[in-house]
Amino acid sequence: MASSIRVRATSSGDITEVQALIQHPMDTGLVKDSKGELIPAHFIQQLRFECNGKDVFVADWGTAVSKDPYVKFSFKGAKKGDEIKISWTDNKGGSDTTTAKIA
Amino acid sequence: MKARSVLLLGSLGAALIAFALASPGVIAADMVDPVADAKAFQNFFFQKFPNVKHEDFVNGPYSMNEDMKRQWQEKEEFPPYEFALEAGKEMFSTPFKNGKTYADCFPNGGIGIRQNYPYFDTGEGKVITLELALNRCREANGEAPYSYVKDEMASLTAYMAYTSRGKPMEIKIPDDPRALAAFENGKRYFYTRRGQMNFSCASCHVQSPGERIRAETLAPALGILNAMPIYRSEWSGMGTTSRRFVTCNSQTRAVPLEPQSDEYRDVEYFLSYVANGLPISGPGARP
Amino acid sequence: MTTTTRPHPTRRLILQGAASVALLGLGNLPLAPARAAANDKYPEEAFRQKSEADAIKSLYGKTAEPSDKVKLDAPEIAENGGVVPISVTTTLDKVTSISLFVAENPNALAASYRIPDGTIPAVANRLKMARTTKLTAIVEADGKLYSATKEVKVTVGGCGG
Amino acid sequence: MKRSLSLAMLLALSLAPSARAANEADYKAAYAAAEAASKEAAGMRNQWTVTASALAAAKKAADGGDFDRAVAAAREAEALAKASIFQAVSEKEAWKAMEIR
Repeated sequence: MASSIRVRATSSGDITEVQALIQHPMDTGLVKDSKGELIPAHFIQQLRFECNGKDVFVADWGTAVSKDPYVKFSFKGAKKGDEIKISWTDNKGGSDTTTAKIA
Repeated sequence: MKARSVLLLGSLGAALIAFALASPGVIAADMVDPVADAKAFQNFFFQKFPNVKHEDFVNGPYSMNEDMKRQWQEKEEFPPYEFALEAGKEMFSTPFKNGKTYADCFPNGGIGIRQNYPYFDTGEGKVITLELALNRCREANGEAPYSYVKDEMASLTAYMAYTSRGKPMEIKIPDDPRALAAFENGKRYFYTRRGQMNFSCASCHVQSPGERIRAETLAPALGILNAMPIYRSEWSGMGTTSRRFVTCNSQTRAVPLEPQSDEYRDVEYFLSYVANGLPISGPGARP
Repeated sequence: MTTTTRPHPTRRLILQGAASVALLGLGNLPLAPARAAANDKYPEEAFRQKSEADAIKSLYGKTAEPSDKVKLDAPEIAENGGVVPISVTTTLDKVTSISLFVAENPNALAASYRIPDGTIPAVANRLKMARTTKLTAIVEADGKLYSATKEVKVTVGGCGG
Repeated sequence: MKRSLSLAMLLALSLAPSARAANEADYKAAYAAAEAASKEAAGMRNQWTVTASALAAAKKAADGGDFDRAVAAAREAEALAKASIFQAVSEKEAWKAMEIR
């Protein structure tokens, strides 16, 4: 089953650039659906990137992050072929994780 | 004389706004000449926006506004239609119950052919769009057709458009009076005013591209379908050409026609033909 | 994997919803008590604050001073309030955290990123904005807070009727 | 070629409502006329969304027994339908003036 996380990790020299796009509704809890009822809040709260056994980036997100959220960052100390583990948890206890090789 | 302020006023619901639009045109000759029409159509936009590169017109509102173009390019690094594209690729290769796949229905296995759609089927004597061909392929293989305005159709056309990215639009009009009639019917639909707002497609996309109608920057009509299907932030989802036509109609308070009805297929034929030579840029992301 | 389609809230409803609603209905609250300073715990308390000042105090417990070493890149006019591309970079060193605050949103704190050492102090993301607003980026470097601010105009997309 | 589209609609919309309170018979007549015009507009594939909503409002008001409002809404629906017919007829030729040549 395709994971909800799409990752692109490319390294040039010592710097690895990581881009992630995650399929998630990121509902704010302030929106009414077509029948007029409030759609309950459902958003990713924490997104964690680990590489070579240590956190390289941790995101704490609120309801203001866009639907299908995107994030880009870079870090040092990894090389081509290393693996990055990405995992997220949302306010309903949902979660997903995936790994990606640095190209 | 551009009726810019009237356009901005345009949505108070009263049909009492009369436009006196002087328009560049003489009374149409009765002979249909698509080649001349396409030339005139392209020149109109090339002269109206001399500093827009010709192939940039396919980027819709982003060819008209630098700040928006920068936001769009940033999003294109990891575009929101990524999921639809991958879903489309997967669906395209998943065999039907009878073992066949979409590749068996299309020339070249369906890869890199989007720029030739819509085409005029001389056998049937009508315009066949990519969306119609996809549903026909499904029905021919015992599968239920998809809705023309929902995600599945958008994912399929997104993948097929992606395989044609960069290829120039290449629409042919066979020497068949019915094809010329379809082209003319599409042109008529494009310029006809409808809905209580009394707008035609041209009112927005020919008279005032680059300007805003309320909050949206209007795309130029030239190459407006080259990026289809599009992920629209406003819909927070994918939109096929059919969905765009239907929503445009209701925004002018005209009751939309059935998706893939004659007028819609013909206007897609007209708009694609006059954009011949401009690159396919689908799937696209739009505000 | 076909995408499931559920009743589609139009984006305009989101903007109107965000703008007009007073009562805030945040999701269920995890039980763990939220501690003030930014640490590995999800700063629940900070995300619940309405105003920017309260959110900053709850997240960092101190105030920030503007600095030109924090570069905040955001559009002048957002193409769509639901998807606004924003990026922050800084030349400061020993950066431990970068956070973004959207003043006019129901909750000011939008996102907060923890930057372990070895990670470049920069981030790009896409945020939602309810209406034209002040956007503030705060960088925590060597225990002190530095900020940059920009105004982003947001129009309600879509043509009525 | 200047069209007096708006003028025709202006006149059509300002029909004077009848003096005494409307009753069901008035409503039925007004609704029938509106529905006929609306069907004609649909037949020309140029129906307006507001015509349909005015017709629905008329029916709703009539169901609620408020025939004054029902007749007014039916008349408005008829006027809108007629305006959309006028638009379709005039546009048969008018579109050529906007064509890029």
